[in-house]
Amino acid sequence: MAIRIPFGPQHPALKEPINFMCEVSDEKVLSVRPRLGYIHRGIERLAEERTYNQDLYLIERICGICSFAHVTCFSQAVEEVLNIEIPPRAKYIRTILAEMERIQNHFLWLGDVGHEMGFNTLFMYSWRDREVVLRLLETISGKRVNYAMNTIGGVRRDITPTVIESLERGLDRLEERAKYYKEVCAKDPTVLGRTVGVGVLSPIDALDLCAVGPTIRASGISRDVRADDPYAAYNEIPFRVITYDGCDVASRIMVRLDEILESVSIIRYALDNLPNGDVRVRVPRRVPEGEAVSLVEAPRGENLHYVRADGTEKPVRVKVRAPTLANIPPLCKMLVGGSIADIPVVVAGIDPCIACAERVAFVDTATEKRWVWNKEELRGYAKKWYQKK
Amino acid sequence: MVPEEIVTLLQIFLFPGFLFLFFLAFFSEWVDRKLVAKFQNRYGPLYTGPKGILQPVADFFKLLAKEDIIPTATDKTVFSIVPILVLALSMAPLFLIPMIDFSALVWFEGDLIVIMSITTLVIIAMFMGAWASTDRFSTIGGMRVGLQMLGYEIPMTIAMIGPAISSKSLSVSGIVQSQAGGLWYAITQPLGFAIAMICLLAHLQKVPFDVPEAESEIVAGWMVEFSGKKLALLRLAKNFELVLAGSLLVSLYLGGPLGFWLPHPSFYFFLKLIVCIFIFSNLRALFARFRIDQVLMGAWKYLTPLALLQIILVVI
Amino acid sequence: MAMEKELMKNLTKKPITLRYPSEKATPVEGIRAKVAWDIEKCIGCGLCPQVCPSKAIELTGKGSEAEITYYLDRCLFCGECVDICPTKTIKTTSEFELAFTSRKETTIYYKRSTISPDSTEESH
Amino acid sequence: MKPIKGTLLEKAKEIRIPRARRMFMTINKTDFWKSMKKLVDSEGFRHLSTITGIDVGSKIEIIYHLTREDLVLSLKVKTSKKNPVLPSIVKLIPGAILYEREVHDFLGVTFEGNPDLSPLLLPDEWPSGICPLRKEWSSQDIWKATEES
Repeated sequence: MAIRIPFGPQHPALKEPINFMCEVSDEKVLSVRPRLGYIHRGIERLAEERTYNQDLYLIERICGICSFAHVTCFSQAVEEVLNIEIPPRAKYIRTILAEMERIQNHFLWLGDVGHEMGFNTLFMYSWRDREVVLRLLETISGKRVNYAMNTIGGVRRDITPTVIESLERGLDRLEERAKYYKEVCAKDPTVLGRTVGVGVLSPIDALDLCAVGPTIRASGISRDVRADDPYAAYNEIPFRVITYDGCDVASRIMVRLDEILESVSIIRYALDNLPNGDVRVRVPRRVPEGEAVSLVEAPRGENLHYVRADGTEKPVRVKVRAPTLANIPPLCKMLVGGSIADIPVVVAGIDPCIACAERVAFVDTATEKRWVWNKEELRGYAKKWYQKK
Repeated sequence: MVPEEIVTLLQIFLFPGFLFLFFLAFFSEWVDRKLVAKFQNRYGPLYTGPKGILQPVADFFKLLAKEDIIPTATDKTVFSIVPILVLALSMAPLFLIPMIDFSALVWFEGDLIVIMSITTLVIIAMFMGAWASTDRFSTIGGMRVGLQMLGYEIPMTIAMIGPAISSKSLSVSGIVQSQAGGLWYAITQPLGFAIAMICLLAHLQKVPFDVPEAESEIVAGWMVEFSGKKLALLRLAKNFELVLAGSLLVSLYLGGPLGFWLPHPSFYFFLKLIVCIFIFSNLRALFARFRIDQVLMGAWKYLTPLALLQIILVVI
Repeated sequence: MAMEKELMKNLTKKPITLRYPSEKATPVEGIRAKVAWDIEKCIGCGLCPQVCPSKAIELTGKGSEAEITYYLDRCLFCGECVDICPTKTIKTTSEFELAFTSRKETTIYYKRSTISPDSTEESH
Repeated sequence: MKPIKGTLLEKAKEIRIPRARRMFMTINKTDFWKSMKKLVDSEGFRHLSTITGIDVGSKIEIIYHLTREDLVLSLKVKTSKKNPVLPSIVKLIPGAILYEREVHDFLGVTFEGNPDLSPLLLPDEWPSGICPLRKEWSSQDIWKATEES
């Protein structure tokens, strides 16, 4: 008999409220119905009522972990409309900070997946090592999370030599820890038991459902905005796009761990040939008429910002599409067929950042009444959609 | 009242009896939490008492003070009996295990069978508790408790029979006395020792086997709707089971309170109990959680044949 | 199994977490936390309230009698005001423990003659 | 940049290439479906990044951001505001299912053929008829409307 289990919105496995209504019969998941909108803040509407400079700090707070990716994307779009060129040193600093944020994000994610699997030691260790990156980010930008380093026209703080030397020490430790976790996750039988063959996403489905980031790269498709559409200093820095073709959570772990090692080498290369010069270009307050699309490879995947300006100092339209929203349809596909025990591991597999995924409508949903789960007209949205395919 | 009865009454209530067991339960939970914290590079409980030793006691009284909600859709009588039943069942076998000298408070031929049947009863009581609270998560948790018991029950019983056969007695105290010659069964039957440890870990629902209360999947498993005093009793029962598992391992395989020259044998029992808890917390910090089908498949495919092999080795 | 070595090593190592109230983490020197005004040097130009993204600064009075009301609970600690201030009267302090018991304490008034913030700045 | 086949270009009302790897193309609604089908099948635009909806006064402009290895194409279509209807492209690109629901939530554009346009981001008891991203409602009206509901 099929029981309907609400996975979320309040659930120990979820850091943020999202609701998957899973139809389950004896441990097998039959269908999943996502429901977002629980922490919706209407950032896009608010962005239209603020100047570009104030928007920077609004866009930065879309997501706590990948805030730098959002701000880089937004400022690049506005710079494109203004068609100004930021100084090369600012490009390198943006690349360095983007890669440090990727390292910090992947360590956090590793701990989260470990916690979902019940492997609390991995959670404690990886969050301890994340402190190394956060300390470095604090020395560079003065803040651990929303760094407020980025502005339209460049970067607000320069990287001084003392910071570089502490950066190098930190990178060696991070590299050694990432290698250690790769060895643990590849050899530990319980970890493999819970991740190999779990949450499978075949390459065709990944392409069809427009998956992004490590989720699609773990299904063997090498799609990475840093290589396809290089921004900041990525066209001058040699790096490798990491793909695994295991299509399951185990290969997603491996992709992210390799990306940490790749980010370490990118930062080292960027630090060695950091061009000198100033880090910021003065920018007029009014942005001329025009529109721009900018893409950035956030730690979770391809991040898109669309800005349309009409000559005043407030944007007409700011469209933000965060990587997690693109990964939710593939996630529903992955969950079907697995067992209940796999749901948290698979959900954590795509590293959901719900705060990113839903920031379009206006009202926060404090008035959301309790979801009465025995609503008869609950349409099996995923079921109907699969029958159609 | 002849002093003889008073002494036994005192023994039942005070020394190797209730009070000592309460202290032992809280102490073992503290040791477990501190060791796992140490493994994970953090402090663990700190502020209640010296080095946080009173934290389990504090948690217990805090829960007693909390509101005790009985959800409407539950079967009320069973729902309130289960915590008391589980606590009683997990405390009872402790009286059959020799802790302070070579024979337990009350021991008779065949008390090993009593212990094993009581451990099965505990699981059935948990299943009743899960079924009484009709919450979705607890029904699934209850099913998992039952499934897991089917998995580890057979290998555990076989692993416990091993020492009984070689010591030709079915009473725990008898087994302990037969190890007096210094040759503990852990050395003569290492395989049985390992299997007993894994199955006891599964019985305790500690991490690699904490599938029934996997908090990231089904919130708190079968205990999800218990609160206040009921939850306090259930958590206390879990501590007693930890002591039970530890002392079973100690008495069956590590020679119980057999000490060489120290004045009081209970000190030795204490030391070995801490070693067992060390092993449990080490395993707890080391593994990720298994899925229910992996637990069953692992138990039937590996543990049971190995346990049988151990019996064959013991018999020849 | 793979983590066994690491677990054993950690048994001997000192835990990495701090006992917060007694041992405090030393903040990094470049940290950007609470902002402080040196009101005597302020020329009342009114740039900082304009540039503040979350309207956490209010300027009353003009020229040399200007006084600043600083709403700490609205401040983003972004440092825009520090950059824009022509006479560099605004500095970022490294004080990051900003928990208050009442909302009143979070608004800090910088009066001209004596810097007597109505509410005590730090309550701990 | 692989040139897009000639036939498609005449249909486009206006093409703008601001810089490398970017192209904006406006198409009128009548031949939207054919050109979208052509783009997905023959031009290899299988990845739809997102769908942006903008309220431009009398009309609603919908922009489909399609990405390929070497090109990010933004296809613009205008529909009237009174009854904004567009064919759903879920059959061509299944990944578009959530984006269409999102645009439906905030701008009231109905996509025929989309299996389920139930609210994705708005709460269940959101006053129907109010589309937050339309210019005719200011933030205060929306706030008042939701207060009553």
